[in-house]
Amino acid sequence: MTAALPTAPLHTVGPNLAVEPDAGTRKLSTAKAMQEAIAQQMRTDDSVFVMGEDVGPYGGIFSSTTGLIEEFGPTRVIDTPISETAFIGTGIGAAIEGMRPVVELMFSDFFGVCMDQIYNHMAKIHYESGGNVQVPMVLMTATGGGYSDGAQHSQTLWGTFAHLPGMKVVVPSNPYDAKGLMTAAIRSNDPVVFMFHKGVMGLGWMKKNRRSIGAVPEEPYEVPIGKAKVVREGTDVTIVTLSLSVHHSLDVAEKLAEEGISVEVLDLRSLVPLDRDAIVASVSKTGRLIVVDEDYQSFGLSGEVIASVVERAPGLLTHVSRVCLPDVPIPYASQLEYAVLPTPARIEAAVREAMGGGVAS
Amino acid sequence: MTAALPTAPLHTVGPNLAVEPDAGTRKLSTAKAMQEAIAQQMRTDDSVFVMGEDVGPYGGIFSSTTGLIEEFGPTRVIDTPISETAFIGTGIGAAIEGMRPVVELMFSDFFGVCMDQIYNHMAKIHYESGGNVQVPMVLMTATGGGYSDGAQHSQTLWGTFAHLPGMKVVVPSNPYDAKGLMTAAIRSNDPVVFMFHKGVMGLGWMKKNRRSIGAVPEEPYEVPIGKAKVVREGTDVTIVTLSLSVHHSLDVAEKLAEEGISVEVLDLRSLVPLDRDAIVASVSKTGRLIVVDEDYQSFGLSGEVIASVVERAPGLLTHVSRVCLPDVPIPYASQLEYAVLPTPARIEAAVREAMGGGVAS
Amino acid sequence: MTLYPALTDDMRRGMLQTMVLIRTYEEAILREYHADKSPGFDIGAGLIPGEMHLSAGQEPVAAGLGLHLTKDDALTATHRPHHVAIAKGVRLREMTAEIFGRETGLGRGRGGHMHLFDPETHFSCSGIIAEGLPPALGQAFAFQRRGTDRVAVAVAGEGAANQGAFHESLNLAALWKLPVVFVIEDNDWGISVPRAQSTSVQSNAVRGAAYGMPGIRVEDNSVEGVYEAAGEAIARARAGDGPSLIEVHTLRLWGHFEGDAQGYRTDLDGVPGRDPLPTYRNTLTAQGVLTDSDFAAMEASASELVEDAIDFAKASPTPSPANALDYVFAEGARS
Amino acid sequence: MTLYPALTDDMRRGMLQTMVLIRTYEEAILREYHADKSPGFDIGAGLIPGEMHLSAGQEPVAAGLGLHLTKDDALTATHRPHHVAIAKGVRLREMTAEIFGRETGLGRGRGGHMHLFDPETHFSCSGIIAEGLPPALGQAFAFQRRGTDRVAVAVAGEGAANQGAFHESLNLAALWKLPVVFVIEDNDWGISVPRAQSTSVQSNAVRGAAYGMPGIRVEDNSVEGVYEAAGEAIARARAGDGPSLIEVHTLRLWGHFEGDAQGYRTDLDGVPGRDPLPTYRNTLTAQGVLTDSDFAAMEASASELVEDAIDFAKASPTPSPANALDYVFAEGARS
Ligand SMILES: Cc1ncc(C[n+]2csc(CCOP(=O)(O)OP(=O)(O)O)c2C)c(N)n1
Ligand SMILES: Cc1ncc(C[n+]2csc(CCOP(=O)(O)OP(=O)(O)O)c2C)c(N)n1
Ligand SMILES: [Mg+2]
Ligand SMILES: [Mg+2]
Repeated sequence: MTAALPTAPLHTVGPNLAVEPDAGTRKLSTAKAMQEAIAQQMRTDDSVFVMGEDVGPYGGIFSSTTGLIEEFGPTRVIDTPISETAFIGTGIGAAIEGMRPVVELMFSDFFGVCMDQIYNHMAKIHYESGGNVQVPMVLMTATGGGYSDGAQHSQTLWGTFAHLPGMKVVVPSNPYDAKGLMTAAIRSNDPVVFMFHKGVMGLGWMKKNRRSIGAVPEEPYEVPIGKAKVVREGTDVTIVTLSLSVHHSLDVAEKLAEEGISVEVLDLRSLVPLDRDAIVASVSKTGRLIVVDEDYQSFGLSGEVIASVVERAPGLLTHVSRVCLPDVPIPYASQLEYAVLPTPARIEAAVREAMGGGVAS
Repeated sequence: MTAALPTAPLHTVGPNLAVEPDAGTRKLSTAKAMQEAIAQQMRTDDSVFVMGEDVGPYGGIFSSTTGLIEEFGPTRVIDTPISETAFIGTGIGAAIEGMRPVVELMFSDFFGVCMDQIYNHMAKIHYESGGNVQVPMVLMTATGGGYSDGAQHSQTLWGTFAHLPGMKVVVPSNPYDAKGLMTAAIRSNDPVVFMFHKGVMGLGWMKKNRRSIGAVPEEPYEVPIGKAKVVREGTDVTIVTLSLSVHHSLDVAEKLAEEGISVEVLDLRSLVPLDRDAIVASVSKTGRLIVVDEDYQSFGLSGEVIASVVERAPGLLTHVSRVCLPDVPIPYASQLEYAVLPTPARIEAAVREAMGGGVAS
Repeated sequence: MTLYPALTDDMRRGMLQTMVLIRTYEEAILREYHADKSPGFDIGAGLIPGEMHLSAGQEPVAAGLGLHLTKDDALTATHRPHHVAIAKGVRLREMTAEIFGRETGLGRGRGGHMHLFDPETHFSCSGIIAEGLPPALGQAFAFQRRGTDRVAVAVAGEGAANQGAFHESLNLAALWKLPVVFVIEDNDWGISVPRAQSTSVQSNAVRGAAYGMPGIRVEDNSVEGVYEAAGEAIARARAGDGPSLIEVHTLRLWGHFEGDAQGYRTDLDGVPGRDPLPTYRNTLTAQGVLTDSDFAAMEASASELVEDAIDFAKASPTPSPANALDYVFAEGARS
Repeated sequence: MTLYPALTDDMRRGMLQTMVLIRTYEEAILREYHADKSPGFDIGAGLIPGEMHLSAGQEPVAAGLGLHLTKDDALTATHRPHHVAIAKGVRLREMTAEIFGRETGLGRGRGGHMHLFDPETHFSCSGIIAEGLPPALGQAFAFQRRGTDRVAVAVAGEGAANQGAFHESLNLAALWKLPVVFVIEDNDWGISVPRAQSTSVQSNAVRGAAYGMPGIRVEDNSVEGVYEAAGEAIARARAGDGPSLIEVHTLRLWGHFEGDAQGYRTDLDGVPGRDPLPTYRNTLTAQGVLTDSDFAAMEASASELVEDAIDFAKASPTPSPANALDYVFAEGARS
């Protein structure tokens, strides 16, 4: 732990990179795309390092760091004790001194043991210092359920992070966005929370959607933080969603297309900043809005999306509904968990209801 | 610390009490009303005790426990170390064994050092146990700004608590509701988070609204958890709000009444459960909705209120706007803090805009 | 003076019996867990879905503790809870049904293997590292305030001893002289992180001094060592003399969780030779306390209990999706 | 061998000068804070609004530390930060302007007295108990990785030593041999809670052993004792030998915050006699190191610096409400 690194300039953001270049043909899993983004930035910027539980030889419980310690060694890919407050705070202090830590919180569910460092320090120091101190740090964390990991290991909680000001929050749904958003996050001079759903990583040991493997350019590039993306165009109903639910929504959209129902799917990709213009633009076409969110329904993302539309275009909506996780701890038994998750079946029913003109409850 | 208490029956909720009785004429501050509610329950139920930082001889930094140690002694009114995780968890364990702890988290801003005990344990154990284990505990905490206490001591954060399932959340705005909700919270078999704004306590050392002192019945009574209250009837605009913002909204409503603008003010009082029927009922009369919330605007309460209306009655709203704390850490300097707080001036402007038919931005 | 009974041969056989029961149980869960996850391991599939942390190798901690505890004492466990649950006397059928996610389970299928709650034996566990400690303090607090001599035992891994909750809990327990015993299971690993990479001291026992409480380390995964250390500590707690800290050097016989290839693990070769079950069996045999037929009988009764529990679980109804929202609250808004 | 310079008379006078500067500063803030809050104390009113935690009585901790630190070293402080900020060399004008909430302040009026950030001297503080410790580790980490001999000092109160962050930070710093010095200011009180009601041990110095790091307690609020202890610890850190823990028994001369009536405080009578300023002045005078005119000169120069800073603050513009939303992020979404 004593090897010295060359001093890196403070807050470099490196060379300009391509923004959302053509995807090309090379296919990677989301996990591999994240690993590649981190590795490329570590090669070009000595101030970047990775820290967290089991990020070393294990390669990250959800494979976010596989292979990194082999290339960069234990002084730049660092296994920590189970001391989230201490090591996240260590990331903050290192960032204040001009390093660019990529710190992993193994599950977002664990935020409760370390949230003070995250929301009262990482997120507030830049403002409290009147812009004199920057905290260029990435906090990456695994989210989501669907494999019976119980109430303490299945939550997404992005609404909780997005509600608290001072940190950017990105939530990629696929390999291309994961690499581009991770690259942008590491190069950003602001703290960025990078929340990846276990179900989009393309892990060999978990049920996976075919879209968890996709085309990814080899060279470094950025996906802009704060820009949503229409991942399927449609005219009848707008589904605003993110992360694994994007996959389910696309599956439903494809199925219903055969019946002539045209569903537009908007992948938010970022929650902070939230691309409200893109949301309104889509709903302006369809008039019907369904928010699909694996986070708890109340006081979170789904309400914010709906309110943002109504504020900007009061008369616009002819239909609105939510397909979210109801306000219940996530049950263990599959039969119960899949009764509360935003499944394709629930999404499909919501779309049909929207076309029927009624209001989903 | 070794004096033994008589064993109390598990999960007693005591005798039936009056529900929202006539207020009578005796006036108390909100702080005194809370103290009285706690003292009355401690007298009738030996399993009730109070625990927290400076709740003993100091009487609570915001006077929530003044006088209790003098009556009940240090074995039932217990000063703790600065170890929120340990003492909140101690409350949870004691509640599991049938006691009824009233635990104070000095500022809601400190949730980040102890949220795991709160949201993954206090709030989830009942569900995870299939209803076999109850956690009859009250977590009371001070919220809010307006006196230049800076970004780490001025937050309300009720949206953060309300988003996470398994705990009830109440937010009284006045002495009458504070006593009735505290009494209901202590007697509830569910965990209840009791969030009191420093500005409604009627403290001698802080700017106060005249409504922070009001009529309170002497006998124990309950205000039902989950019921909002129309605190002023009106026909033109509905303001849905809570806590200190209720006072500001009423002041604005009174002022504008002289101009013939009729404002209805709905005091939510509880966030979990949220009284959506009361919200829709009021907006059904006025068609115009303004949500006034001192919590951060995005991904929280204000969006949930608006979405809940649109879901239930899509065509209902002719106008909607929010007067909230924008997504910024709370600044120290008064000029800046009062630029972001939901002040009477901002509320008044929003009402005028609503009457003009425009949409507030 | 000893504050607890000296070990008799019956008690020794009893501890071995408990160890056998635990091992038999974990082997059965292992079998059932993997039975229907192939081809291609899918963690969410099968009769037992989700993460599975088994305790094989750590039986001595449970067996040595269990002899001192009554069902009125409390115990909080971790994400690896089965061994201590069994030693605490948690009902095997209902616990197994919970692991199978059935309506007859301890939590009606809502909790799962990391969230076992048994009010009858005051047993609970949590999947968040070290966060099971604070609630144990509260149970001990209630026991103390009611003038009983009941104790609470809080179990955690060596990795958990570097979490803030550990520190806060030991300080508060010592300060208030709560009847708590903290038991650290040092199995050398926190998932893939070896103890030397997580902990700045050789033994967590030394950390007792930071709270003015006795700290002792039991070496060699010795069930009798655990019995002695736990006896002292529990007697001390019952007498009102406050908490103690015990660290046991135990063994993670299998992976961190099922599916863990353990490629990171440098000590694998030595592991089989450190299995505490044959070790203790041989000790008792050598001492003439145990015959082969005694042991065969232990295995037979263990299998019977375990298979009965598994049959019960499998025969139990799964929860109805229609009831997924039940039990969030004990009561609606009271009005 | 001493790893740091032995105290010379100049250095002794220098430490007293620092103590005088701090006391003069805190008395001036006290004066300005209360100047316009009456009639009827209103915490939010006046040129200096909000909570105010002053450090009078704790000057020895700051003065003893300061001599060992350069502006390239880092220091993280608490809600009670002024004394260590001054000893660290934080610009008095900009710090004062921040306390007055002015645009010229360290944080452009956005931070306030509990949130002083000075990149020039690598100084910061936090209002959350013990949460200033982890960032100090990160600063030390950066210093270590860059092969420098710079150190980070993390200051906290004795009440903070029972917070989880304390434990996690000491373990991690020791494990990674980070160049950190942990300084605990034991002023006997955590608001209204006496040390005996918060802490299970007599001295936090014993807690160093829980992390294999040296722990030492400086008694009697001795500035020279702090100098010696800090000298050892900082030299150790600079040499790459890892962190140390120092607890100083100091004195809270005034209330926890301004407006605190201290009705709970049992030790008030003894307080004036324990004021470290006259004590150290008398020591140096008795040793013939200090004349009355030396001291008068110290007071004069301190007043000049302090009043200049206060004048600067008062003359500075208040932030424009129109800019309240600036500085949330360093950059917009990059695209
Ligand atoms: C607060 C928190 N951080 C991280 C985890 C993920 N995690 C689960 S088990 C584990 C290792 C625990 O090691 P130890 O305490 O030694 O227990 P063992 O698994 O060895 O029995 C980790 C890091 C968690 N559950 N909670
Ligand atoms: C996590 C957290 N809990 C509680 C508080 C409220 N609080 C502010 S100062 C203080 C007392 C701190 O005592 P100590 O650490 O001894 O420092 P001192 O005030 O004596 O300098 C408390 C409890 C806080 N700021 N942060
Ligand atoms: Mg372990
Ligand atoms: Mg103190």
